Amino acid sequence: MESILKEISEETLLNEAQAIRAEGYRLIQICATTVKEGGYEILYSFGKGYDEMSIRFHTDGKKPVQSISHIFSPAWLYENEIHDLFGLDVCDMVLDFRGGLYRTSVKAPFAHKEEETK
Amino acid sequence: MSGLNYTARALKNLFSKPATTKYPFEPADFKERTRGHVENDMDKCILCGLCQMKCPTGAITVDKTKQTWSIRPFSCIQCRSCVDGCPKKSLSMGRKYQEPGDEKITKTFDLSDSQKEVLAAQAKAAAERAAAAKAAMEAKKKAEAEAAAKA
Amino acid sequence: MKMSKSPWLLHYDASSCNGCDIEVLASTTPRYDVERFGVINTGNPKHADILVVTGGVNNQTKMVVKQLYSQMPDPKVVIAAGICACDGGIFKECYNVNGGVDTVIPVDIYVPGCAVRPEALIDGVVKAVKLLDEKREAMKNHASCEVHYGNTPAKEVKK
Amino acid sequence: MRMTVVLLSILIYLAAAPLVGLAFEGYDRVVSARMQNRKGPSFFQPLYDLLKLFQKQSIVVNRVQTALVIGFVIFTIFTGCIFFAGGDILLVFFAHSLADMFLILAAYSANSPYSSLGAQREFMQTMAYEPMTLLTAIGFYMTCGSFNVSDVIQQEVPAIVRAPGIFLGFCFTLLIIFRKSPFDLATSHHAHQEMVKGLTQDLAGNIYGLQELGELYASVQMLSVAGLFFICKNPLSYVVAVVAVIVIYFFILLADNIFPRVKWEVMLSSTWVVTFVFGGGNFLILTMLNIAGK
Amino acid sequence: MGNRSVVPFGPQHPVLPEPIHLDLVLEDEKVVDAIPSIGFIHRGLEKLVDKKDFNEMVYVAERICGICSFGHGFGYCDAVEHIMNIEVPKRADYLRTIFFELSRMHSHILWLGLMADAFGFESLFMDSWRVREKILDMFEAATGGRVIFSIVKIGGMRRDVPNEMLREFLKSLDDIERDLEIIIRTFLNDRAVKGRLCGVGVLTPEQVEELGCCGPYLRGSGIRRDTRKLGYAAYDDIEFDIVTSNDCDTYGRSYVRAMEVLQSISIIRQAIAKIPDGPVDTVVKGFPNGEYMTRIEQPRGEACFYVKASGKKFIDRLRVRTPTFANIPALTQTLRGCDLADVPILVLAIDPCISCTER
Amino acid sequence: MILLFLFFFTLGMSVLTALLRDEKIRGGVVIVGSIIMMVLDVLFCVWAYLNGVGDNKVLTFLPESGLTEKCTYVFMAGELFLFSLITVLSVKHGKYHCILLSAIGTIPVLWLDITHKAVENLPMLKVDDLTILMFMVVGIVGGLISIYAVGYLHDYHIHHKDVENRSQYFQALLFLFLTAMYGLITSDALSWMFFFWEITSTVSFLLIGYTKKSEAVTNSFRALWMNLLGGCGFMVAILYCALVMHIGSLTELVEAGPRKAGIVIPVVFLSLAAITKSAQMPFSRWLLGAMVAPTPSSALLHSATMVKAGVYLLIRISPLFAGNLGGIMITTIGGFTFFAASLLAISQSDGKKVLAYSTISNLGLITACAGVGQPAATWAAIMLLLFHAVSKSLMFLAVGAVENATGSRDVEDMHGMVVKFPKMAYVMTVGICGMFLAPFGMLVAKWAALKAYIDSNNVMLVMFLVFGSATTMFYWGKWLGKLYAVLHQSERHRDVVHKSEWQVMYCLTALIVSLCALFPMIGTVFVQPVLSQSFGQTVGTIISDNDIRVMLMMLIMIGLMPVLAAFLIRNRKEKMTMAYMAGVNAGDDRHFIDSLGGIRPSYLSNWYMEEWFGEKRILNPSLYLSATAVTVMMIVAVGGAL
Ligand code: SF4
Ligand code: SF4
Ligand code: SF4
Ligand code: SF4
Ligand code: SF4
Ligand code: SF4
Ligand code: SF4
Ligand code: SF4
Repeated sequence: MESILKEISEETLLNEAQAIRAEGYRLIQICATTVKEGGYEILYSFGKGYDEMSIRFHTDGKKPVQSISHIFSPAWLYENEIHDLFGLDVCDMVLDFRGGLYRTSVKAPFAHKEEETK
Repeated sequence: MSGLNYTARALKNLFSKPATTKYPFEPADFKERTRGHVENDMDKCILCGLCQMKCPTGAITVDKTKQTWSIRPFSCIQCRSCVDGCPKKSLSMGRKYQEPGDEKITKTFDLSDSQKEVLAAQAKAAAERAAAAKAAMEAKKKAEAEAAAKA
Repeated sequence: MKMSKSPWLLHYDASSCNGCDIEVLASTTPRYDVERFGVINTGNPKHADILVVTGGVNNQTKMVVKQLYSQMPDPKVVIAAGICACDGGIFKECYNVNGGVDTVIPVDIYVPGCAVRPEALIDGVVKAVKLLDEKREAMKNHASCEVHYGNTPAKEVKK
Repeated sequence: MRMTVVLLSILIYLAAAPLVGLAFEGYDRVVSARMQNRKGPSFFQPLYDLLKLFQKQSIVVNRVQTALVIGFVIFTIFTGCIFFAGGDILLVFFAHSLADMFLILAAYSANSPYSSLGAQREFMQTMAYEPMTLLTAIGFYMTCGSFNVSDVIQQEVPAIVRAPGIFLGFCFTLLIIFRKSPFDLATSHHAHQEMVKGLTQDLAGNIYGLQELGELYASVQMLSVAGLFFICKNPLSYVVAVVAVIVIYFFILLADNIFPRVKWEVMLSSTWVVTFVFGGGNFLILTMLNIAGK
Repeated sequence: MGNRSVVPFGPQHPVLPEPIHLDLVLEDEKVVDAIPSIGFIHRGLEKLVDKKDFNEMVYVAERICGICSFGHGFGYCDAVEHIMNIEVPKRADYLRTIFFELSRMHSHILWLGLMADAFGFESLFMDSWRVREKILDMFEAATGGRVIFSIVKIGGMRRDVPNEMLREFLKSLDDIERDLEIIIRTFLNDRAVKGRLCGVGVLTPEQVEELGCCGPYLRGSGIRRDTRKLGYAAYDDIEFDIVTSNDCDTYGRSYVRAMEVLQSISIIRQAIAKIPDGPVDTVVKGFPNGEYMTRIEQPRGEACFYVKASGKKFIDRLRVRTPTFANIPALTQTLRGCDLADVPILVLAIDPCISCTER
Repeated sequence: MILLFLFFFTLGMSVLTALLRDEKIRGGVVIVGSIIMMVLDVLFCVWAYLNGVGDNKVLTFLPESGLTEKCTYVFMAGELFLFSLITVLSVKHGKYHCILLSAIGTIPVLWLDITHKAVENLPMLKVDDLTILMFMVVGIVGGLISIYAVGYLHDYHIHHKDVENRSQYFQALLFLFLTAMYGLITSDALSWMFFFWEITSTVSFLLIGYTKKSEAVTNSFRALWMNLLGGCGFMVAILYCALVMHIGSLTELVEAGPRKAGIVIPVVFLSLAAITKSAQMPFSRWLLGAMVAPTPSSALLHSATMVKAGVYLLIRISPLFAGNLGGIMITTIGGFTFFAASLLAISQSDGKKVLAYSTISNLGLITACAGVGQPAATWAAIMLLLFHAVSKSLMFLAVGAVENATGSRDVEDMHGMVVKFPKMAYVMTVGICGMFLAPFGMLVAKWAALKAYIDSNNVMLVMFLVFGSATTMFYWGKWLGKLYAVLHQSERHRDVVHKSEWQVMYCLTALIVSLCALFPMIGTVFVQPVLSQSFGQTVGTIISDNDIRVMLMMLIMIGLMPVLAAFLIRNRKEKMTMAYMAGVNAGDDRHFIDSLGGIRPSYLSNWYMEEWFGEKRILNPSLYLSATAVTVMMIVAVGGAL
């Protein structure tokens, strides 16, 4: 098994995803992480056989993230989750729950809170 | 491929003894390692509070001033973290689970008298040690001051 | 004839980790067979006498639990099964967890355990069944059917 | 004289049917549990259940429902009365479907997803078993020349001798009528299925108790029809009939425990095929015999 | 819109031990559209990393789910161990493997029972669960808990399992194997049962890959992939074949699960035969710093544990991607066009574990 | 005398309505006229009965030959007129095959008359118990429907602005039709009957085409050619009777008995005529197409009376079916149609289509009964005819009223009618129950049919009946269920149904219930004598007194149910809860919280099982099957006889 991690920029996400898809990878997971210094990292993991390949980019959370659900169909679930938990907008999802996936008591619990930005 | 695969089993079951335990008419059988509830041997506890810190659900409260150790069994998830972490091995895991009830009780235990004495003695010793240390420190300070003055 | 001879049960998972759910289910299977006490796992609130809730209630199931409770005919008893259902358990500090079931509906019997043991559940049912009879008596004496028990604040028991 | 006998049997039916029904259900519960290798409830559990239901608060979705359930119970009991008064078997089945209609309408009236689905499935089940029940009545007619129960019990040889196919077909439909696996599509005692409780979903408390009571009467009636196959002039045949019914019920329970639930398509087609082959075949043979006999 | 019905399926529903909700659009009894809704069990436990230190998080991780609780505990520990470069003693690795496989057995048997229940075969359900109790007994004997074990920790195992007890296990396994025979035979050979399973929820190998499925769902469609082959714990030292089925339907998935139970028995036997003596625990010093993603094969398929830490007592991020989560898109796919009567079967076919899906 | 007066009064009404342009006046005239007609009708029946029809006697009218001759000329003129009318219309729409069929049907009969080859000196008219019953049906149902049509058409044209308002034409056709129907049921001479037969076909054709829309025109021509084809069959039968057997009237034909050589030929051809008129498979499609016509015509022509002409003819000649191929053909076709059409009805959600299929299905049952050729079966056939006419016309009228009130006649849209439109729901309940449930009429008749089938050792028919009645129950039941869904907080429909329409529906409802109570009487007083006569043997009671008593008890119980229920419910302490929706009701019984967290209405539709019972799957195969069966059997029968 090999695993690769590649840092990319927000703009090239769709292109990268296309390329990865073309190589025959499947989506393993999408994960957002709150970065202490501000903004969020989004990590996409893909797999092919036992191999793993990840791409990651950093976003400030101001503009919406591109959805890759047109390229990898199960992505809508992860992206909705990111939207509901991190408060990041994701545009063009194939199935958009509009915040209804997790009806949490705290809106976007993982997002940076105004008062605790250090 | 065939039908009626299960017939023989169903009929056999019908005429054999059911697999059902007799509980509650006979006591349940617990394994030796069964994690039921947390017990504290108040003869050993030193109220160090380590268990309170280690408990992931905050089920244990150690009150040093009142000298009590209490547990809320309806919050305890039997993780055994406190038992493993107790420096005095005063905690142990009872095999029987906490009885269900219509209220969420808190069980509070006073320190045993012997242990109170031990603690008091320890406290006294500690106090003495502290006093001694203080005295030593003051002596030292004094000495230093004197030395400084000398210099 | 007493109500207690035939407690039908509705199980609802109000955000448990599954541990308690499978134990609730296990108690209906051959080893523990709560049907010995007349328990039927109905799956329908309208036929149920006992509501067994596992898991601390989260934001989304809050309303469901309330609704199921309101759809049960009196007399009824609520059992909170598992530590999560009792007080939120290890998850009580989670942002989406309300705490125990008693934060939403009145709970009559708390059955602790993480996960709750089938034996404990049987004990809980036995207790619940007594309550059913009491509530039935109360129902007879009250014009209104709304009789609630439980939900008493935690009391100190000194040993 | 005849009148008193009729009245007496109706009275006995009214009083005893629930008890007999409960006994069968108790038998059901105990045997099923044992087949599943568990201890199971006591034999009297169904009685406890029923009494409990009557002690519960009645909660309803609407008032129409209550009225319809009451209708169901009344007509079910009435159906049984026709049977035990020695009436026309065909009429018994007609009245039975009238009674069933009340129950189905009660489910429809709740206007909730699961009771409506249950109601439709119940219709489907009725559609599946009705041809066979009608053929059963016809079978009695063919074997003893009368639709009347009072005549059937007076014949020389029991109907089973000449109508075994029809008997088997009828037993097959009993699986549906008793809502047993593989045909527990509309509702069943244990609600582990996509329909939740289906037909009885929105009946609660003592209204549900009423419905259960009606079902008890209905099941006794159906079992009696099964027993009727064994009855003839000889008083001993009544004992045979009772034993036969217990055995039939045992096989129903066995089927309940060794089959998964099928889908409605399978139910409908298999029941119709059975009806056609067993019921129709037997009927054809009886007809030929009749023609030959003339 | 024709003669369509719109029906809410769940969250409270007898076929669903756990709440999930589906909006079902029916035409007669055909499902023409289904939208799943999760979130009824969402607790937000990934956020607990702010409140529980990295050691305590093991207890939380175990309670991501009560069915494959061991796997979750292990997955989290494995990720942290990798970050901290901890070498786990060999005996601990073997014990972990044994627990893993016991978990898989109990989970699959539990599933067989639930599935039997979903298609209305109550006695098969009861029988499966009766057999499963024997595995729970083994758990209780070894760890003191029937479903939540609290035995794995960062750096190894909290308690050793003595060799005598392991030998007892072997005996129980023989019993279980015998009892399972009839259950598996009924499941895989009974006509009526096959009638409910065959041809239901068909997904081609291309589709399952496309939808990102994992576990028996994947192998039931003929794809040979099992994360155990990555060789974590002691799987490197153990011989086993990947069970696959080319049926591509619910029958195939059932086949895979049934065969995996038997396979697990063989794995446990091998592990018990090979297990070395020695300690089961190493001392852990310091705090984790770095990130790692562990992938393990849970009963339901591949689970990923992503841990990111920055050298403090509290880690920064724990992210769990569970197999059910990955299979939900496939569920939605199979539900379209199925019969209402098949909905429970299809929902169970992914062996939904909502509690870990939503965490 | 009353008869003639009735006859000409109805004809006059037709002319009068055709002339009256003002809608109000015409409405009044129609209502008054219909009432008069009904009164006359009843008077006539009473008169006929008192004049001895009851005691196995038959009133025959043998007009002096001069009058007959004159009538014959009138009829010839009429036939020519019909022929030319059809020709003109067919040319206009380019449907030339109709001209051909019409010509084939008309010319030989004209030729017979002109060449005086026809059998003469016949009793042209005949009145017996069956005629009286038919008079009751035609007169009362017809009168009621004419009254209903007044209000209906008014609303119809409000809702259908695109349809040219020709209601006077419509009303006139209705009366013309009634006239023809009176003629048809009193005629004994085959040629006279044929004339009226052709009039009914033509009127039906005109009414189907009423809206002048393209679909209506297509359907009307389909109805026309099928009926004309039947007419041709009728013609062949007349020719054969006249030329070969020297028989000119039905009575003679029946008296000839089933064993007379060659009798199979007219029987088979008359049956062909009957099954086209009664829309039996393979000729059932025209009746479905006929549903485009305004509801009163569906109710009157296409369920209650005209389609009954076919089965009426079959009932008349039923003694001739005993033990020959004609009988087998008719029972097979009838039984098969009963079963297949009721399966097809399951897949329909358009109320009128359900009714149409149900009509076809029930006509099939009647056909099958008549075809058995046994008195008991024919008894059942007559009873079925009676009950069906009343119940079905009520259903049609109710559906029509619903359509006018709510804008839809789809069964799905009748969801919750019991709350939204209670009066209508109750009326429909009686109508639906009348169609399939014990102790209402249809079921009683079915029961008798079943017994008759068994006694005649007809295994196939019994199987058709048991399966068919199960499916019948399914589609009626689910309709009934729809009505009874209780929708809380729903708006009531505004009751825009005219008072006159309500009165008509109430009358019919009352009629259904009273028929159920009275049917034993009707059976013994009217039906048994006529059967005894035509079969030449005494016919005993069909359903035993005991059973009748039980049924009456049930009827009374059903009647008392609402009262009883109201009494029992009144004092109950009940708690209202929401219906179960898996725990996610959104505050009421009709909405739930959906996957996206929004509120979504839960909607419940009935089962239609298109895949199993849809027209796509069943219709064509059954048509082919039955067409083959009819052709083969006709060939065999005719060939065998020749
Ligand atoms: S129980 Fe143990 S850990 Fe807890 S306070 Fe006492 S000594 Fe300390
Ligand atoms: S020595 Fe250990 S037990 Fe004692 S006070 Fe210190 S930490 Fe606590
Ligand atoms: S066992 Fe765990 S939960 Fe219970 S008191 Fe100890 S540390 Fe707390
Ligand atoms: S509250 Fe927490 S511990 Fe309890 S069930 Fe829910 S998730 Fe599990
Ligand atoms: S009490 Fe424990 S086992 Fe039960 S649900 Fe909560 S965490 Fe799971
Ligand atoms: S796979 Fe699912 S059930 Fe298993 S451990 Fe992971 S989350 Fe829990
Ligand atoms: S998949 Fe998740 S919820 Fe299911 S058993 Fe495993 S951990 Fe539990
Ligand atoms: S809301 Fe009340 S009044 Fe309205 S329909 Fe429902 S029960 Fe009747």
